[in-house]
Amino acid sequence: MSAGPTDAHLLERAPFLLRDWLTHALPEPLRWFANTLIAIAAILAIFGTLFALLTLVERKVLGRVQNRPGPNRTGWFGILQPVADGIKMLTKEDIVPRAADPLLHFLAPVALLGFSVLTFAVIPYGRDLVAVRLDAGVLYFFAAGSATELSIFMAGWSSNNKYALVAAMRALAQLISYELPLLLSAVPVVLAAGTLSAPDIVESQGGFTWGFVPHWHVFTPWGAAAFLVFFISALSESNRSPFDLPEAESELIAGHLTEYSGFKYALFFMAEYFGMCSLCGMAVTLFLGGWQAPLAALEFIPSYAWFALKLCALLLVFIWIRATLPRLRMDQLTRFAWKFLVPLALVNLAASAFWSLSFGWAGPMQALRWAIGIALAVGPFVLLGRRLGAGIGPRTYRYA
Amino acid sequence: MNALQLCLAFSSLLFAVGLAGALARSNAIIVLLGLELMLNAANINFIAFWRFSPSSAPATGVIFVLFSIAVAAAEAAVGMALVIAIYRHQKTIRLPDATDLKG
Amino acid sequence: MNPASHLWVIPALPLLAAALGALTPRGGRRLAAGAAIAAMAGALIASCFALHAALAAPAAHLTCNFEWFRLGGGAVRLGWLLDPLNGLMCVMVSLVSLLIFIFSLGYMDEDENFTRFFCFLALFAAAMLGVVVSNSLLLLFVSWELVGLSSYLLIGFWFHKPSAAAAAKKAFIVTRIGDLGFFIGLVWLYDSTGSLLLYDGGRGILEAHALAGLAAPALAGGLAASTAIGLLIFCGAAGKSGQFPLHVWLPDAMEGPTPVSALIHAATMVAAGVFLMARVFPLMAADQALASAPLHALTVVAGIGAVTALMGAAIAVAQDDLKKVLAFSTVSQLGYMMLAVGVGSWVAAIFHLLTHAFFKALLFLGAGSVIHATHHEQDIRRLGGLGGRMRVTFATFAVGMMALAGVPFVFSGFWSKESILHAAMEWEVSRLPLWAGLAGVVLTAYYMTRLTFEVFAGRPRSHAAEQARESPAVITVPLLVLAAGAILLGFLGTPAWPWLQSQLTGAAVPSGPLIESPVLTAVSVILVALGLGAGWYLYGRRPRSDAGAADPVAAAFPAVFAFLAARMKLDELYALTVGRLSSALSWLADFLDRRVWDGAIRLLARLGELAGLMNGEADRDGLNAGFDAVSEGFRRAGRAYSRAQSGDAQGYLRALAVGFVVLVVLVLMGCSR
Amino acid sequence: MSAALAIVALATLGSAAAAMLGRSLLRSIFMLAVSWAGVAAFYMWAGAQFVAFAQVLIYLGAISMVALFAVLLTRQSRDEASPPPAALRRAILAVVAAAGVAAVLLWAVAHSPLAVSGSLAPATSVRQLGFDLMGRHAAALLVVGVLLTIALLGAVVLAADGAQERPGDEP
Repeated sequence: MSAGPTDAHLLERAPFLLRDWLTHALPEPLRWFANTLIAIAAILAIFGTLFALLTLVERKVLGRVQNRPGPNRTGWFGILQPVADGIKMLTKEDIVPRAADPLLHFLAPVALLGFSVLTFAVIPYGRDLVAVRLDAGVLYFFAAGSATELSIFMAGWSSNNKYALVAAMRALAQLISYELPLLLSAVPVVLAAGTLSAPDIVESQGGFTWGFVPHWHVFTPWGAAAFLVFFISALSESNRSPFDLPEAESELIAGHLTEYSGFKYALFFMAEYFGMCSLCGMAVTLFLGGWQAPLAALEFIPSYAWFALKLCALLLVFIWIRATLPRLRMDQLTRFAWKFLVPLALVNLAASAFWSLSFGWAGPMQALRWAIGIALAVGPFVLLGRRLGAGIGPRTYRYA
Repeated sequence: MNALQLCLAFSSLLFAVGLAGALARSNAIIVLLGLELMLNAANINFIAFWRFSPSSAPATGVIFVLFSIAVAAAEAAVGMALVIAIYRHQKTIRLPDATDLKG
Repeated sequence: MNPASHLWVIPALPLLAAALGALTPRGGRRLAAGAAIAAMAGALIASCFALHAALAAPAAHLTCNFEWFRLGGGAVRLGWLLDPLNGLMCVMVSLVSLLIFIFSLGYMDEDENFTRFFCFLALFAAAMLGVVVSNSLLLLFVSWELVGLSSYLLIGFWFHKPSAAAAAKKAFIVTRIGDLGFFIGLVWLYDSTGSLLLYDGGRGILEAHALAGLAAPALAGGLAASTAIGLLIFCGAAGKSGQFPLHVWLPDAMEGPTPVSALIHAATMVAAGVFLMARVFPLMAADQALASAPLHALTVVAGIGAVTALMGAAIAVAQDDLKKVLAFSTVSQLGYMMLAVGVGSWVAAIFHLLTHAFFKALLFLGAGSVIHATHHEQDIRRLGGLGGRMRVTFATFAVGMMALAGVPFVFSGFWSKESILHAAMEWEVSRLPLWAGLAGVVLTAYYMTRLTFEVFAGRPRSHAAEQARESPAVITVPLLVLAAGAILLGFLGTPAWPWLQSQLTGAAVPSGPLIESPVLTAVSVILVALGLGAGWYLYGRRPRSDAGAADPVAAAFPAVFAFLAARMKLDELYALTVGRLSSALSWLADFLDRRVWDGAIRLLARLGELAGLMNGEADRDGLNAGFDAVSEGFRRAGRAYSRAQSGDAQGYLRALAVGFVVLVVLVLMGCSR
Repeated sequence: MSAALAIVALATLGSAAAAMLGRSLLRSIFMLAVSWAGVAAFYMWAGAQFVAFAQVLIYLGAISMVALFAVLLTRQSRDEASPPPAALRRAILAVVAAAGVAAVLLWAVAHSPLAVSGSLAPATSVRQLGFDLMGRHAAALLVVGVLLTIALLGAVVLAADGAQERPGDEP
């Protein structure tokens, strides 16, 4: 972790100043250790709070969408609801089924939470505000993320419950299927930025065209398409509606969570929200310019505030989608991944390669570049989309 | 023993564990995974030699490991597919029972 | 800036369209056709720019060469070439292709493989344009083979018809025979000059340095290497352009859809051979200076051309299929072009090629219009009376027919044909090509008149012909454009204003009188009139009344007519000679195998049997016991060994591990000793 | 330094041994996942970050998943029956063979004069790795890509249900 920017103004430097004030008394070798501990603690504290708030916001938003008030009895506007939930979860009995594999049954939520937290390490929350500067940070992120699949399966299998097992298999199929487009849609960004390091990717999105269009990747044709693919895959990777098949409560009770109660259940819940936050954070980093301000005039607002703003906006979209879209069927889910997202991401890779190759085009060629870029992004979408819809059709229910 | 030799000893032991598993277990899946362990042991050797090589040579060791991992992935995919195919034909994946090709 | 460096765009556009078409699902009709037509329009525009650039410096050969790959010490180089010949060909090919593409929109409308068709068409056009613009015989050969491939695909487009599949195979194989010669020529050429670039700043094969080396009498009998190479290359050209021994595929290729026939027989594939001859003309003519040579390459070309011209025209007289008549007419006209190249006037050949492209495309598309309107009725005996029903088609077809027949002064065919005949007259080696050409003129006028009267005059002789209606605009507009071209194009190359000639040769050709040799012109005009008159007398005066009525010529000379109708029995001749030869050879091999070798072997076997009989007696009691014991031992050892092949994969692995340990220990012991 | 290595090595070897000895198939796979993670930790220790992440991504993310699927599709999810005597014999043979191999390898490692360079890991940035992969090793990369494609297709063909080819097979 670096010393932080020195030329920036006070607010921008605030986290670093705070940290240095806390650790300046320690000797040099211990200071590094303490700094790391502080970073971990800060991340856990901030995202823990965010998790608590999110549960409330989600329920409030869902409530408003469904024309009801949502939680409003504990504290003002239900602000104390997360605390109440926490107390309830902690005091409930922790039940382990007799036929379950006790070790794995215990390890599953712990491992899941552990891997989810690991992914926070490489996301740049602000200018120089990143826990670990890794040369291959993006790869690390996906590696840690892919390990969570194992924990979900562990949970499903160790419960020794048929619903849990079916859910685990579904989860496996779903996570593997959507891992691919998730990775493939990140590759164009890596291609464009020429680096796997998350802070460098954010740096590469700095600057403005004509003074007001930021150089975020989402503002290129391939970037917009890749962002779409990434976002959809992220929805699926974090088991969010409309891809929440593994825990489809109406079909599988609660999927791999069926046999969990009390604090372990809360851990699962927490891991899910952490995964959502880290995926949104990565989406912000890769496509939405990370901590970069959208306008040059607004750069006086500290970078971490911008990051937080973008992150919250994406999280709200997650909640909004959950309130809006119905759940997919299993075959639709896999078909959507393999026949739509993966080819789209592959074509998009070519589109971004074209974009990189045509970097030097100027004048009228610039217009041609945009036209070809947009055609490469939209054309496959339209063509594949048509194929996707074919053969599904409206279902008819004979006995409904 | 210096650090390189420690690494090599580690990889040898891992190789032996993988070999023992591949030889002792009757379940085809475990046998395949034992093979994967052996491959991992080989990869450890590459990395160890790369890490402690006297010359500041280019990253050939790393690249070789990357290729090796790719090949291992291919091997696992085909191996598991074979296991499933065997299961479909014989309703078992015990290797001692899959001896149709004996002399 | 070198305009040749952008020349790749011209073939690349249709190629892109073909790729797009290949990726389009079957339902994407509009996308595939739109892409193909847009690409052709783009190629046409690019060609016009290219032609403009080429005409700015007619004598210069603008090239853009690049290295393809290095192989050992040498590099294989390819390139693009731009000169007026290329430019004109590009414009012609892309214009005619564009019109044919548009025509196909209407013609193929009901076909379920519409998308595939446009994909193939675009590939074909791309390959042909590649032939035209390449500056390397290798690149040209590659494109040439692509032309062959796509023509195979297109002729066999309706492959569910056995005849179409067979025709496609025939076209492919026959042209391949020619291409084999072409390829050998290329290899020979590369071996002797070390390059396949046509123009390369003094080092190309068509430039003085290389030609001087090739023209030396190097071979047995005082032949020059260039003669042999030229003749080998001519093999390829003859295959593609349907010259005499290899023309048999061309009429059969009519099995393809009519736009394909137009594309293959008018603008592209058959023109490729003539174009190739004009392209490598300096090489073909290199041996002319060698007076002592017993044979000049061009003499052979002229001879083949003359034979083809006459033969094609004669066969066309007796064909009853609308498209077959046009096909043989194409064979004949290609003969004229080759004749022109052979007598040394490649400019006249290209002039005729251009005009022919337009009026033959016009005729084919007109035929296509008729066929489309009558639901695929191609037999001219069952047509008739269409003149009143399909006025636009009839008018444009008539323009094409008169251009082909060489009706004087107004139509382009007249001027190009005159320039060929004139060149033939001035050839000093022989007069035979001229006589053949003149005979062809009268036959051409005659069979075209016959065809027109049979199709358009009289009463409808079938239900389909009665129901015929004029085709939609998407079909008639290309016809009108082509008809305009068929008339106007001739004026580019009249002797009084030899614009085309001077541009092609790169040197100003002085303009002469409008009629260069009045006697020849008069004779040919009279011959045309004779042909037209004969046609009118036999078919126009009293049009055929019903489909079954005998042809007047067939009634008068049944044997001759039947002989011609059967295409001079050439296919049968091939079957009799080539086919018979190979069956005779196989019969011979069979005979040798069965009687001679078999007999000998049987004799030996008998001897062996006898010896065995005697041996057996001795063995059974004496030797056997020992052998039995030994073989029992073997069997037991084998059984023991096969037990090791337990099928147990882990056992193998275990053996491997133990073997490894033992091996290492052995090696270590060896080392320590 | 060596202490970290020892911890990683012990964890890896321990979980690998547990996986190979364990009675429950799925537990074995989970233990193997731990072992693979240990190998990844070793890579981290040796300074090969990129390989470590690739190891986690491929082994933990993909190969263990494939193995789990294979287990579930072959309905082996519950414990194996107790081993028959033949298996015991095989196990003893296997351990003997593996011990022999290990002994030979360890002997070789211990007796080889292996020079060790400086204590710093060679600095290899991901960027440099990328240039190497796309430059000097581009052909190998292509071959590996083809291999993976073919292996994938082969796996799909092998694992695809052949039931429709033999309609009368199922009872």
